[in-house]
Amino acid sequence: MKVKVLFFASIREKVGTGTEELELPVGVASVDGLRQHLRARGGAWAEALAEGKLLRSAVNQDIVPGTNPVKAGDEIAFFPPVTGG
Amino acid sequence: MKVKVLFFASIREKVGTGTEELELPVGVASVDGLRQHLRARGGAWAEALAEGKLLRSAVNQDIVPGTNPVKAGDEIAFFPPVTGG
Amino acid sequence: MKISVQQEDFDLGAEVKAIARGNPKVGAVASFIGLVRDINDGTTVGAMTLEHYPGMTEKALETILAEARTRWEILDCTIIHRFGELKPTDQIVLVVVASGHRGDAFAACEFLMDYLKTKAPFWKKEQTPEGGRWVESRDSDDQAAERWK
Amino acid sequence: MKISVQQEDFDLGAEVKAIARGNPKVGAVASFIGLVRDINDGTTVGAMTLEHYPGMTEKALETILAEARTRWEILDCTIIHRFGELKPTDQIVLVVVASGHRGDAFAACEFLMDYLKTKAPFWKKEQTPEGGRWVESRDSDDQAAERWK
Repeated sequence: MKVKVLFFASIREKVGTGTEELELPVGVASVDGLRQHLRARGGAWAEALAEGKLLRSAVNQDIVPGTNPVKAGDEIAFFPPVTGG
Repeated sequence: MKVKVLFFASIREKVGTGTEELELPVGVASVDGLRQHLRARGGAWAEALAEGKLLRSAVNQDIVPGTNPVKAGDEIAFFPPVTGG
Repeated sequence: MKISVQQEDFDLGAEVKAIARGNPKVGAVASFIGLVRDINDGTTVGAMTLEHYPGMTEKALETILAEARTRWEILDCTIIHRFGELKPTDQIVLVVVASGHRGDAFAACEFLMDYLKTKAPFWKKEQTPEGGRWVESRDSDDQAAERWK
Repeated sequence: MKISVQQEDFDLGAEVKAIARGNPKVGAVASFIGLVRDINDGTTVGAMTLEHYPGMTEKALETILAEARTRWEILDCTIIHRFGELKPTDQIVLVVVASGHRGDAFAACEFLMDYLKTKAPFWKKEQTPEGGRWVESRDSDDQAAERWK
């Protein structure tokens, strides 16, 4: 089963894509786990999602902490702190 | 020398006039003194300007306390607390 | 800066365009309209008359605005207050404040409105089914103005 | 209640008329417009692009509005936030709140704006003489939102 991963703003520009369908890797059960998995791709991914970098995440369009569980079918988004209005 | 006395809102309605030119009576030196002088006319005047009644006063278009001095040429106004907007 | 005490109605959209449009320093425009309600303190109100003290009203508004400008960044401001006969849903008062930032715009706009309700020489007489009655000064308005001290 | 995330411009006057006109319970309409300034944090800004998270943005605005309605009397409300390319003096965001009393209208309008600036998923990229730069989150905005907690 798959998850949908979205990237916005500076993260989107760095990783070069705004959306990606992904087979949820075995052992990945949280937002932080997914972030670590993506970071392991290296290069721009490692940089954009670097540990310690201030990122926000949302699961199914609700802002959640990195410890939030993820499961098949979820829409998971990574983005910088918002700067609206 | 004269003063101009103005009345607004419920005070104006009670005394039946909005403006009056008045020879400043001898011994009247403050807003409260003028109020007392007008009250001495009796009837609606005594009622509208009754002691203890919550009134505001202005001298030359500045809100002032009853102890404020008045002198010839002044524009003195009596009115209830404002209820604008 | 524009202050007007007038009998005629006003147009919020036009007033805001007039003060904000084209100045690239303006990042925030807060505005407020007060309207006549059909009920006040539980009584049905048919129409009302606003009396004011010509001359003193304008002077009071200028003083209030000058005070606001010492407290907040105000790039432009429009204050319009109507007098005369008004009926429910009619507009009574307009305050528009343009500033660089929203905090200043909101605070100045609310400050000006609080003072307009408590200090500017306007008196409201409401027509109710029982006849005309002069509106009494409200404690809640005085408290709203007090907090700026 | 109207929430719109759109590319097109909006008209304050028309929006206010649409929510306040004709309801005699409305005594107060507070509104706010945010506009693009030509300078931000000391840098000249030529144009900017607002990116948002379609779907989540509308959901966030509905949640914020529902929260505001538990706190204040809101008879009607309009929230419009634009996205896409904007240049200095363009309008970005509009919040209009109609209430019986001015205290509620002001508080709800400012509350909604604070949340729009700090919680709604919008990101601003400014074009400066040195090229594009993503605007960093501001401490002052976070503090403005904190005070409602």
